[in-house]
Amino acid sequence: MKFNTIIENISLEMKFSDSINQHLINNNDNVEIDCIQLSINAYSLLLNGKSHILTINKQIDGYDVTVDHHTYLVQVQDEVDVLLEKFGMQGNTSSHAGEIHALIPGLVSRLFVKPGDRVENGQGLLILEAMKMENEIDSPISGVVGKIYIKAGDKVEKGELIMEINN
Amino acid sequence: MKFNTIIENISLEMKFSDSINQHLINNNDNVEIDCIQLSINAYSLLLNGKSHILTINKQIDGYDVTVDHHTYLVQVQDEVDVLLEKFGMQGNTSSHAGEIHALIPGLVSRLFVKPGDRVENGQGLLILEAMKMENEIDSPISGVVGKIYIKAGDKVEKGELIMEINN
Amino acid sequence: MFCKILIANRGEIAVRIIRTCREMGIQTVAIYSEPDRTSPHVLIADEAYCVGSAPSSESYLNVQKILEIIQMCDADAVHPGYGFLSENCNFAEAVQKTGTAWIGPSTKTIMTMGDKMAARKLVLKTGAPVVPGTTEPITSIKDAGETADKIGYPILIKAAGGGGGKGMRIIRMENELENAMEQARSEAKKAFADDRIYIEKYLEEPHHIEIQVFADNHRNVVSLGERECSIQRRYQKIIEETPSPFIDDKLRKELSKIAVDITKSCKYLGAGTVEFLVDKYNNFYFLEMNTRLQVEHPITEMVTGIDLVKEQICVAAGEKLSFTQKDVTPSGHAIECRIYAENGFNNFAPSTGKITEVTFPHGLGVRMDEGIRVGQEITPYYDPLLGKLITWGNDRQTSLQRMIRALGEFNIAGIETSIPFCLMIFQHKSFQEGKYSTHTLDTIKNELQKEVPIQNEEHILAARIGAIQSHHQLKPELIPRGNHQQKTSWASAGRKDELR
Amino acid sequence: MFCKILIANRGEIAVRIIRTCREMGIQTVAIYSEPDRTSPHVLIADEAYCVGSAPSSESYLNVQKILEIIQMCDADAVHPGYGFLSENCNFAEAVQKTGTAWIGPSTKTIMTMGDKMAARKLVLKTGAPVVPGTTEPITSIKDAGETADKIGYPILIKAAGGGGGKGMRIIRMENELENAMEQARSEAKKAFADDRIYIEKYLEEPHHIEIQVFADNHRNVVSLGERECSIQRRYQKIIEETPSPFIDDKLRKELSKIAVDITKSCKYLGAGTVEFLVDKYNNFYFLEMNTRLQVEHPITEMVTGIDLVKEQICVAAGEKLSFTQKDVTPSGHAIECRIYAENGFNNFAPSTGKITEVTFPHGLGVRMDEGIRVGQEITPYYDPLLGKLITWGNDRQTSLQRMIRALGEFNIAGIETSIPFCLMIFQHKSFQEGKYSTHTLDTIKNELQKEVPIQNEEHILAARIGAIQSHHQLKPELIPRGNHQQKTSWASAGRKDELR
Repeated sequence: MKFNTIIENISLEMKFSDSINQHLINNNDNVEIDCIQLSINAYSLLLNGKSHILTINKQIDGYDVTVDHHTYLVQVQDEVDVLLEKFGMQGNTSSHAGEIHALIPGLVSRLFVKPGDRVENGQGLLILEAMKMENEIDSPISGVVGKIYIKAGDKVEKGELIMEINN
Repeated sequence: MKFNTIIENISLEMKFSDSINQHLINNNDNVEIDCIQLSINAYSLLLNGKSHILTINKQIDGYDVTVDHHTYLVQVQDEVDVLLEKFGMQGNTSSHAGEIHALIPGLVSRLFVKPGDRVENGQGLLILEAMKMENEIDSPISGVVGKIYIKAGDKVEKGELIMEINN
Repeated sequence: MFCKILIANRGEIAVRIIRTCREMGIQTVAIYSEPDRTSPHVLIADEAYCVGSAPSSESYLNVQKILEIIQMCDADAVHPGYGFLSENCNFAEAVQKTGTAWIGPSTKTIMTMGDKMAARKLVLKTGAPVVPGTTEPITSIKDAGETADKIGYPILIKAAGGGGGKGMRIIRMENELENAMEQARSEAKKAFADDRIYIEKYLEEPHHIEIQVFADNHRNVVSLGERECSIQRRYQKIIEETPSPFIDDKLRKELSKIAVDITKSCKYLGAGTVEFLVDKYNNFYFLEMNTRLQVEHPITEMVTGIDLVKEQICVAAGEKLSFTQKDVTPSGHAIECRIYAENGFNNFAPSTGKITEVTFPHGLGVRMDEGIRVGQEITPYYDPLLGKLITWGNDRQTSLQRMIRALGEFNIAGIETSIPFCLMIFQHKSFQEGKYSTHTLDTIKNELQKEVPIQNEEHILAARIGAIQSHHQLKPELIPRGNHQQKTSWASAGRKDELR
Repeated sequence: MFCKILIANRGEIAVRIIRTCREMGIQTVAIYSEPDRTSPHVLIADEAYCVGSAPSSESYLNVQKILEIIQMCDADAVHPGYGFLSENCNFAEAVQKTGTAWIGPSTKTIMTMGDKMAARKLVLKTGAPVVPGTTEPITSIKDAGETADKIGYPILIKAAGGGGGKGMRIIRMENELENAMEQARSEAKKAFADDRIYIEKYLEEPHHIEIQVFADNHRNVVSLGERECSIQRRYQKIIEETPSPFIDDKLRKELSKIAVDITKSCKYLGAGTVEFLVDKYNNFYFLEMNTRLQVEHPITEMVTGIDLVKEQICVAAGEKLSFTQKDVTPSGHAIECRIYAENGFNNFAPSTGKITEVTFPHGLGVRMDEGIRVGQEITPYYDPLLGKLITWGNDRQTSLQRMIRALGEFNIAGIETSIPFCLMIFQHKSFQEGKYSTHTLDTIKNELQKEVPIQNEEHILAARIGAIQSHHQLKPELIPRGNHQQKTSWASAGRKDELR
């Protein structure tokens, strides 16, 4: 089976020689690879004799793979995906950069903006209290504040939509 | 739901007050019990405020429960079992004490007996090599050696039937 | 000696205290909030009682409920740990009124040292230098301006009622004064219910150096040497070491002597810490005294071989210290790295979730003081400290190399931690050479945060293979593409927590 | 200094060595047999190569294959650990012929000390006492009888070619002699391919006490003090401590001096251990010298602060020892408990299976040297040593209480371990009082094995509840009753392994 992997926009095609045992062939240099699962999200990899432990967490847009405490976002496409992409049928690529979500659950202790405010990239939008810390959430883009879904004093859950910034 | 537990031939009937949360009622003294699962075979139990960690391993004849490094074999019967037992319909109770099984995988390095030999309780039957140790397996009963399923030099798997002793 | 001690705390420090109690043959009682039911301190204690719901105010700060549990379980002493109620003199007093011993200094000492201005006054009487500034709360802009002119800009505005960077402002020019004072006062009021603020000189490249002291009821007061705590983020220590690579023996002795004098002056009992700021010219100033065990106490234990919690318990029970000043002969070098549930590369954004896997580092010279277990949920309700990794070595180089080795082995899956960020601090030139002040982390932070993953061909290949393997095992649904994960930037605005 | 070291071993000692190499900035190469692919030493090493199939003879003892890997990966030194090929002079010689350094003494030293009778002769020349007995192999019953009459019954018959209790027989009366000699010779031949046997006096209540020595190529030979190793099962150490609660300072100095003399007499290099038997009248006798690192080396590290593996590597690279005799000032007390995959209550029957869960103990004074991880399969192919728990304390009482505390926290699920049995040894009067000899464990073993579970009402109730809860969660099939698990009794017949 063929796979295409993308790290920081660099794409590389690789294929399995055998899907049953743990050996892969990287079709560039035909190295033999020994990759074995240790637990739900950890793998041991022997690559040219070098021993690596990988921890892998699925993200919505790929996999966060940590190798020796360095984390890479890797996107994986299998043969079917590649085929679809060739025919221009890849998924929705519109970005939602203007949606501000809560990355952790917490308490909205202060809100600095209201709908219609002009905000700059990096400007503070609100303070979210969690783990005894007050965390300022800054705008990732410049734009105008759209709908705000919370108010000061609200508890928010992880991933909850807080507000929209339109640019 | 009612359960009957047996430890060392002492039986005690207990019932759940609520099967959804972790609280039980012991119907002898009506204590409230907080038991919560930590992992596949570990539980945290708060009993009259005392904190215990239990590890539980299912055995063919019950559960090995370890509390503070003391292990108890506990047999559990639920209402259906108790009912069946009342009508004399419990399972097969014949003992297979004369069957010698390998408790771990290993190599039969020496065999001391042959079919027809008279052996005493505690007499050595064979040597099983495992983990760089030679382990003498003794007869658990006095009797006469029946069928022997292995020979010196054989590898045996865990649980494999090695020989029979008839008394 | 006590028969049963209630630990009015949670997390790694509760576990730490329970371990010593067990070694002393003393029964332990844990208290826990609802989400902490399966936390390690509950599992390891002899007894455990629920003290309320998730928010600290409903549980670990719930004085009334804790007092009820103390009475109910018949504990004969209370150990408060650090944070929470450890420096709350009302709690200390209430505990003692129930006839239960308080493992800590007298209510009066807690009160005096808890009020920063009262502490400054007391210390000035002993002749020790304090950071130039006011000894009375500043209320008017005019007074503030005059003081600032006298001691010279830059200055610091600080809250009288508490620490942790809360209510703290650096002022470099006169025109910033009014606005900053107002902000500081409102922040202080919110955090400590006390809007008094005071002014201090802002020091250049200061080192945060503290002396561990110990006193019993038999007139023994001993210094256990210093800890260098200048690696800080959000005004909170993250890495500590002893001995300090900065100060020399002469200054070490001088600070110890002053710390002992201050300890004597307030009729201290138990473990205490006298904090100093030392500037780059070796000028030093008293900062504050913490009247409880410190998060970083293990590094002192590693070089002295003394169990500080055991000594706390013994002196609280009226015994003599097991050592005198001349028995204290520190040996080797120790470093502590605090392990937080936060992403150092994303401005220390806190991280919550379920811990799915842990590999703790072990071996010669490695100590773990942990407060977590596999399967545990890290909630947003409490301090993000997961545990502390401490290494000891014959010399600084050995303990540092050991720390790097141990952090490399350390893996916590399911949440983000400060481990990768701390690894980079330890590998940074300024730490390697032992040349850093409290300002250093701020200076190198951006450098570390911007650090792109090393473009190591093999790492990248490994990552690709891992991702494919994982993808393959999941036999996944088609992955939605283009739906990029939102990367919000986090900025810190200080801590609500007490200084530790 | 070396750039890359190959560790010709597995398990906890391979992990131990890799940790020190990493701290020294040296690359590490692991070798592994097929079932060890996901063992910790493979995961933690920089490089790892498969050396063959499961049986040791096909993998960890496969000299040819290991030499190929050494060449292929370009290692510049080999650390053999203990056991396996660590005392195999052919391997040591072959390694050095490839131009690779051997971390250990010279081939000649290994050969001399590996031959027990050659060692006895050498030591007799230094004037040190050896256990009364023969210096030549005994072949006839007549010679044996005469020797026995001369030194007096009871006597011991031992194999010249190896240790570990293999080929060893205690003879209390003359009429047992013939039969025992025959058995011992056949056992020795099978185990060591060498049927030479010799006779030694059997001592009353002997203590096994060993001295850690260290030598460099610069004429420095240093004693690092003693280890008390009298708690043994199957003639193998299971618990060790330092200092010994039995010997006094005078004897300590005397043994150290003799150990240093013996070390000098064989032009030693690196870490070695001189083993003595000390009887209840303080008579002592040289037993043997082990020319490699000892399993129990960590307790010496804990009291001296010296990393023995680091020193081994340094002196193998031609450097001087980092310490002299006067720098060695042991402090405090350390105890090691070996954690075996075996059931102490069932005559140490080995246990195999998958490790489903591990909780390691931590905190002040606790060191883990582990060779296992969650998810690992414990196979029947190798030594059952899972790891070692070491505790340090200011005094014996503290380190002992700490050991009991730590063992109490220690949980390994999925296989049986020696933890509960060792807990009972530590709690037994004879260990608590430090009054034990090599015969003590045999004496108290039956007492401990017969120990019925404490009839603690609460424990029993807890067990019942746990079982119900588990039963309930499994929503189980009807449990087959009456099909009682077979409890076969196991009897030991000695170990094939080398003495450690």
